[in-house]
Amino acid sequence: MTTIEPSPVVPATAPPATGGARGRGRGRGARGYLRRPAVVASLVILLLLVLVAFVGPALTGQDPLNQDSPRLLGPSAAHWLGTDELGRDLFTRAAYGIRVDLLVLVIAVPVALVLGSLLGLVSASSRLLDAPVQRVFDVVLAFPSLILGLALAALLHPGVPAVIVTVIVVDTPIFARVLRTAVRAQRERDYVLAERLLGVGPARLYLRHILPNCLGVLIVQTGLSASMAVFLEGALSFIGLGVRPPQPSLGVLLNASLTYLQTRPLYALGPIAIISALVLCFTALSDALQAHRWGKR
Amino acid sequence: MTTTDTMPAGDDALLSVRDLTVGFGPGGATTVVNGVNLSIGAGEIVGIVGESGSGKSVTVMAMLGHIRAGGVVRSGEVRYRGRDVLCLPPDELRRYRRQTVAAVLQDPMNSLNPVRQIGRQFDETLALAGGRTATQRRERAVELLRLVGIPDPQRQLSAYPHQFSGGMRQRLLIALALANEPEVIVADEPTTALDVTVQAQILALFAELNRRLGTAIVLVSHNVGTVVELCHRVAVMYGGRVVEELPAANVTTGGSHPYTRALVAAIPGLRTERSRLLPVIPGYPPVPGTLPPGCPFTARCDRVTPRCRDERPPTVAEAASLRLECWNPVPAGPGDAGSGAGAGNEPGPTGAPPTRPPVTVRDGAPAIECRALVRHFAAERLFRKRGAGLVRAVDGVDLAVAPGEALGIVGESGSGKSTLARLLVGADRPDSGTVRWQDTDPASLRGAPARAARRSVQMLFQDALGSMDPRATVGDLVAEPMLVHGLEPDAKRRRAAVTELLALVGLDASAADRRPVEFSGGQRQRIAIARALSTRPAVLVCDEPMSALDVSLQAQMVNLFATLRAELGLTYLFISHDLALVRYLADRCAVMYLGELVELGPAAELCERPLHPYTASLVSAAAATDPQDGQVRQRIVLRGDPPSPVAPPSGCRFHTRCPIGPLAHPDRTVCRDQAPRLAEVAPGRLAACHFAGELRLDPGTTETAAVGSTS
Amino acid sequence: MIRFVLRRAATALLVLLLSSVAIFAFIRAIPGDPAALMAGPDASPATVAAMRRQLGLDQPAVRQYWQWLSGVLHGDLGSSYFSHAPVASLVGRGLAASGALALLALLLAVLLGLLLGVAGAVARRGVVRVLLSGINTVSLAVPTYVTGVVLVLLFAIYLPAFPAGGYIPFLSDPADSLDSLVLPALCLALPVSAVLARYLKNSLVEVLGQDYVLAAQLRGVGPARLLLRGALPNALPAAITVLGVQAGQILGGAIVVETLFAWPGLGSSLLQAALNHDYVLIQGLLLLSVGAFVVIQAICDLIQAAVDPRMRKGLT
Amino acid sequence: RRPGTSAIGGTTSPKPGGTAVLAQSADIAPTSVLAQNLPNLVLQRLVWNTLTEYDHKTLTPKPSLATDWSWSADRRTLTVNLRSDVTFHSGRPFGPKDVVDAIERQASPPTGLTAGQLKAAAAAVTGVEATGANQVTIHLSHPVTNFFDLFEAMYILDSESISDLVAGTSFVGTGPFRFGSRSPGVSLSLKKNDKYWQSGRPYLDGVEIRVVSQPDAMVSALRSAQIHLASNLPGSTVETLRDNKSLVVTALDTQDACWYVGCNVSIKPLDNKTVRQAVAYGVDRQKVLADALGGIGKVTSIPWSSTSPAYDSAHAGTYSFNPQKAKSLLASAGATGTALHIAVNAGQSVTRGIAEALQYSLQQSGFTVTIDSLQDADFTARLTGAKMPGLWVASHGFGQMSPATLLTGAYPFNSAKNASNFVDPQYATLAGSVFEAASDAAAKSAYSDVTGYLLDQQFVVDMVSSSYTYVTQSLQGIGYTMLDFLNLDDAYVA
Ligand SMILES: Nc1ncnc2c1ncn2[C@@H]1O[C@H](COP(=O)(O)OP(=O)(O)OP(=O)(O)O)[C@@H](O)[C@H]1O
Ligand SMILES: Nc1ncnc2c1ncn2[C@@H]1O[C@H](COP(=O)(O)OP(=O)(O)OP(=O)(O)O)[C@@H](O)[C@H]1O
Ligand SMILES: [Mg+2]
Ligand SMILES: [Mg+2]
Repeated sequence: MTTIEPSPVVPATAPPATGGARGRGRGRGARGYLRRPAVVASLVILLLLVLVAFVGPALTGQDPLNQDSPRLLGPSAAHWLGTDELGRDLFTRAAYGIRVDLLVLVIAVPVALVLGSLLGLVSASSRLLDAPVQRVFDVVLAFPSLILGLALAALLHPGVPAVIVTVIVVDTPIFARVLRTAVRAQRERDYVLAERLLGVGPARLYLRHILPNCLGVLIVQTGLSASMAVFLEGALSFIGLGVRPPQPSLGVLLNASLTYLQTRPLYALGPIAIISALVLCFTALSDALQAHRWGKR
Repeated sequence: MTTTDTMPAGDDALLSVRDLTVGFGPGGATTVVNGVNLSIGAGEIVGIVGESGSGKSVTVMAMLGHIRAGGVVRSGEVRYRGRDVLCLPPDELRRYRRQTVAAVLQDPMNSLNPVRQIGRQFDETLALAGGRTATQRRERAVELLRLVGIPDPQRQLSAYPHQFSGGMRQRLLIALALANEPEVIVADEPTTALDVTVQAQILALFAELNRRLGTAIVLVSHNVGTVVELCHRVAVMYGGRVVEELPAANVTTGGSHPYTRALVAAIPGLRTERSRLLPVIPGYPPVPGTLPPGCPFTARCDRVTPRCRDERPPTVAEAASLRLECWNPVPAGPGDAGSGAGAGNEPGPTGAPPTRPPVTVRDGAPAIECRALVRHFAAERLFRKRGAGLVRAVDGVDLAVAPGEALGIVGESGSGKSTLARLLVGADRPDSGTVRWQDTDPASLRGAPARAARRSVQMLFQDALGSMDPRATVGDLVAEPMLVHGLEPDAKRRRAAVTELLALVGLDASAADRRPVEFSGGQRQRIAIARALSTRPAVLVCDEPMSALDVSLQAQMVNLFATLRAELGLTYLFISHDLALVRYLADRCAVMYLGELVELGPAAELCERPLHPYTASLVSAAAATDPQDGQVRQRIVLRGDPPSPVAPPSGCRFHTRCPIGPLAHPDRTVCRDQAPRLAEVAPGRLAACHFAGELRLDPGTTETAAVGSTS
Repeated sequence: MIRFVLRRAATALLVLLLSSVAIFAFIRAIPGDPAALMAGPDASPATVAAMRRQLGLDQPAVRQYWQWLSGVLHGDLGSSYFSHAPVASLVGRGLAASGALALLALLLAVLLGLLLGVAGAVARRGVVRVLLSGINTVSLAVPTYVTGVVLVLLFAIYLPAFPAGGYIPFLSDPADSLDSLVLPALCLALPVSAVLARYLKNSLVEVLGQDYVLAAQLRGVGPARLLLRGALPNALPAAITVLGVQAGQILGGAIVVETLFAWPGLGSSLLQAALNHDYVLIQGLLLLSVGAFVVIQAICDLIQAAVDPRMRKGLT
Repeated sequence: RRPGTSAIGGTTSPKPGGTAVLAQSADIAPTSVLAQNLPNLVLQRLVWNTLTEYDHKTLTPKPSLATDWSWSADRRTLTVNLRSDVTFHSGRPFGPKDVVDAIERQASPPTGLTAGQLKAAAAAVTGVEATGANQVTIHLSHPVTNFFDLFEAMYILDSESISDLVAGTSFVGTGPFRFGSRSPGVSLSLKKNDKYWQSGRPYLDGVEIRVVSQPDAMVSALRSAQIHLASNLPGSTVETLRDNKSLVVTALDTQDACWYVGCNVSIKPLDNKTVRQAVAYGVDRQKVLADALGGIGKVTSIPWSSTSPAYDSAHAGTYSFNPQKAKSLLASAGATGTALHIAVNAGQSVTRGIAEALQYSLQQSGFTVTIDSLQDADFTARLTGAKMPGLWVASHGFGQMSPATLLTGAYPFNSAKNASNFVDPQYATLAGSVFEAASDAAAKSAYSDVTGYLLDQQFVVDMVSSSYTYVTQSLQGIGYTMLDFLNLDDAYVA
């Protein structure tokens, strides 16, 4: 065997990047992502909310359970958002409420994401397991989330853990299903065939190649799940089975405020603004991540 | 030598690009088109050639009033009837596009809406022009499909894009562009995925349109031969500039710019010396945005003068060319092919390209073989299954490739080449018949043994980019097969092996950290090869690996294939519609028609003396566009509609178009009644024809060729 | 197609059977006693025990399940503990009310979702983008139970254009019936449309970057047609999957909405039945919900196959 | 003003015709028509009648289906004369047999119907007989102080259609409205009884009872004039409606809803009387009244409301919020910092507010309190099964009438078996003497004794004697009985 000289093909010292139909966005990687204005704004708002949640109570010096103030006060220097129907400081309660909802988000959504992704992959990759898994999901998805929550709250006792479990149970099949659809679309692409022809086994193919290419839908769904988690927490509180009273949560505050929507509309504004800000941040972050991956503005 | 005006075609031009400068990136800082001037007169056919990335597509897109997202027109204009197309308000721009220009985009695989039936897409386009009833539009659509040679047009109108082969999709796009009989057709690589006969047909179609309706055509192509045959005028682009513009007839006889010469030299012809490597232009096209102040070709030119580096050459008119930008043009003179550019990368002492390393075909069990292979596609319909709509993509193919051999497969678009390739590598399952790799039946294996067996048979896809995980780095892509097959379990050694493989295909080690999108088409194809090689395969099945590459890249790739074969003892199965390429690369060549093999024999002989009339028509078409072939040859253009693969003709499937069959000789009913078997006609040469070898292609005896053909 | 329907029907039956076991076990695992509830807070334990006997709750669970199942197989879904009405008639009535609500809500959600999604994908102006994402966020963020109350305040009390609640069967008075549908349907549709819009926008943005869209554009196809006929069908499959998944959530949201609007649909019945531990009724309602969901999934798959020919492979 | 009912409104002159739309949060429960049960408060007096109805101020029975009655000297025989002009909706004339059947049903309910709270009084009846065309004679085994409470609660059902009643498909009575149609879980519509025995009544052509489970929805419907009457809205909601000019808020003067904290004495340390007294001092009754009940009602320490013969304002003020006292009591019982669970019914938004107020005040009083939200079915099952996790919040009725009714019929106070697992022979004796007191004087002293005993034991810690509410929009002339059943005999839509 003769060693060929590399000369006939001229090694590329600086191969030019040609034909990049997909322009690359601003900087790649985490840095570039973090520099996007939407991301910066969202992170600032989130940081503010976290600050409110953890530093706010210290600033007001109020106890979220203290009922000694007059009830249903309007905003004032002492009570920045006023007081509730039992005379508790609404700002402090909102701060603690953010903690609860963040806790639910931070635990439930990632767990559902991972669990759902695994099941979605299993379902998309295994012809044998696909139908059973999907039919089980049909059953779970067909259960209205509120009824699931109600049952789980009764089984596990109402409180944050039950809310978290409910969010996980409700979200997992959704993640699994959107991922499955995305995976099936990816599977039709040539590179999957190419990998398979190279002898890449299914585990590696799905985890290392297909999954990363399906992140888009997972990102979108994560944003949506975050908002759904907040909704579910509130809806369970709505039927009295959310977090354990007198613990505040955003849903609890919102529910309580509904009675006073006409007489004291400001009561409801606080929690609505906070929930909207939370949801906005999560959707904006996921939008930006999506755009970043595609190298768009 | 006289300095010419920047507007050579004067003001009678129908459409003219003036001083166009387009940049990409932030603020359009990266210049990709750098002061291009080009004009198209009414009824004129203008060709644009040049290497990949030279700005051809951007220029022609601008003619349509479109700049891809991220692009900025920094200066210049595109004039049509006194107005700047780039500044038209949206509704006028739309009217311009509906009535005046039509485009054939470069990427045929993705230019048709995948979820809409072809008929609807035609209907939509036809409706834009107005003036036709629905039935008339349908009739026109059928007519258009027939015009571009899509078999069974009535049925195909209700098919979806994914049910067409690559070449068919390209023809659909052409048909769409013709639909409303525009004044100008802008065709960006319209024939890359087409086999020579269909390509000839399309070119004839363009020519006829031009003759009959006076349609002006802008033809962008890598394929210098095609351009020369069709066009009146050719612009050669390099580094975002038109470096030379010359009458088409002068291109093959040798332009004045060294680049033009080098481009022509790199094309393999039917007479190219098989014992030598192809001449290539050394180096790479310049990276946009880093253009040198002087002539962009300086770095790769062998006629460099000191001025070249620092001063942009002026635009002048020369004897042979209409416009030229060169300080040191090649003196006019007939095609001394090797003299322009580097005449091959590493000029040997004689000035000729290095010799091609020798190879040996080994004895033993065939490396890959198939028996009576059949693959039929059912039309997927939601509610009803109309008729027995089975597309007989591969219909009983027997083939055996010896270890170390290179077998080329050519054939008409849609004849089942890709399907056959997919079946051979196990990407698809046959409906019947067997595939064997080195005496094992891959279909009988499951799980890990199957994956291990896969290692020995690898495939190169036509679309190299599509075959690579867009998110993986090149290093990962190349290393992965070694990892999964346990060939190189140690990470460090694997990395070293990756570097080695990249070097083998001529890529720098730094390429490992980048993603496939960041490379040019040719480089991507090399990455794909490196990846395929990393499994240490015995067989490489290549499905049109070159069709998307420009000539100089193609020459580099061809050389690479040739060298690798000698070096690694690879067995090749090489699918292409470029007969010259197959002749150069392959030992034997198989010809497919409508799912069947019609001829099989040593490549060179097959091109010299085809036995099957279909092969003969292929060869004649290839010869006609062979820029290095000085003679003007008769071309056999096949008559009649291509038959539908759903209901292939009885007897010999070629008889409906055969120049020596019942069409020409009504007494030859045997062709209609009896299917010829693929039989040995001469030693080592098989053909499936009742009258094998009758049609001759000698330059002198054009009489026979004229049967059923036009020039 | 027919084979697809048959196969889906067979699996649906299996799913229904399995889910009936799951539902039965699940519901009974929730602590609480319908007999106690029926007997009232002042009832003596003896009264409660008598009630249990009367409802058959003293029987072993397996036996209860079997009795219920054999009833179901004979077309008898049993009777509600509380109202004594046959579950079938309750379900039928709920279905009529919920069906009307869900249909209109779905329609609104699809329309709004399409509108917002498409607008979001093509909007260039910063103001429009901010506005659209604002609408989207608020629809997503503000829970239905708040939207409902706010909508009622705005459109039933301050600006009395629609009734604040209550159900009027379509046949009894079509105009009033539609009037009464508007607010609850809108309330139900908003979050669904927001989800839909997000998915749609995402896939549309991707599709709009494809060559075939460019090709059509270069042929002079107008923007509306380009978007609706060219790009939208390609973006739909992802949105349809989501819509299918959301179908279950529509029912979940319907619980809140129906409760808020005193809408006698399946959702409010389900909640009441669940809170009352009206086992037989819940079983019937949940079974229906699972059945409906399975059918919706099948329809989604069919629509997807109809829209995208490449999805047809698995169907036949 | 008609006897036996308390009428409200009526500033304009009555106008016949129209249909009144009434809303309540849960569907009517036909199976519990023998009892006083929340979902039937609106329904029962519209379809059926009782023999007598109490005057709200004096608690003297007034004639209804009975015209007059007389006791024997030993108060063990009661002779009742009935109206002769009454027919059921079915057309069948009302007679003594119907009274006989009604009393028997109260004593032993037929299958499908649950027993009423006055079962004990009915059980004391040894015989009932028709002693004339329009007369019944009732024999008792012993004097029964609350016998007219039985009459107040005992609606005269049509014996022939009991099965329809149980199935909820048709209701037949003698009342002002006839059964029209019913959509279970949704609504019930009633039509005017043209042959009602009170001439010229009712004014209304019909009544529709709708189920609107959400208080906010009820308020919206009320404000947009879709309904005329909302029953039993939570106090905090009612509070926000006070300023609304078009709405009339009626808090029933019967004060039939007494909110209490129950103690499961089988759970340590609630077995200790001192700890329970600490709870009694540890609850902030004023706060519960003002913050959770919208100020409707009166704080109290005893189960009796002010109309009850047993009411005594000194007793009522026994316990007031006193964290110091509670702490010292706890310390003396060695139970400082005791962790307690307090169960609430998640289905009632009011109880949640009460529980949160209680939790805070009890924490201040040295307890550690966790709130357990239980679903309705679970809560009720634990209540009747006496399986509460410690404390619980609920309300009881029957404080407004004869104390015997409460002691024998209201489950929290039942001396034989109650939700608190509180069993004491002394209590049984005291309750017995209230029930069977033969004279008013004897009764009076028995009331005082039992009140003292209850105040000492505190297995039920009473907090607020509150009222149900009716909020009306352009519905005039509504009335209600002493047991809160809605009376629309004189009502009309203005
Ligand atoms: N959207 C884009 N963003 C950034 N750069 C681009 C974009 N489109 C084209 N380019 C760059 O512009 C240059 C010219 O591209 P163009 O597509 O015109 O080349 P071409 O001559 O048509 O090449 P080929 O033969 O490969 O089609 C290339 O270097 C390419 O990388
Ligand atoms: N998935 C499919 N469904 C239906 N028909 C198909 C499918 N794939 C290929 N075909 C049909 O099979 C025939 C052969 O296709 P194939 O792609 O093998 O052609 P080819 O020889 O590679 O053509 P080209 O040179 O144009 O790429 C064509 O008629 C094509 O329409
Ligand atoms: Mg191009
Ligand atoms: Mg092909």
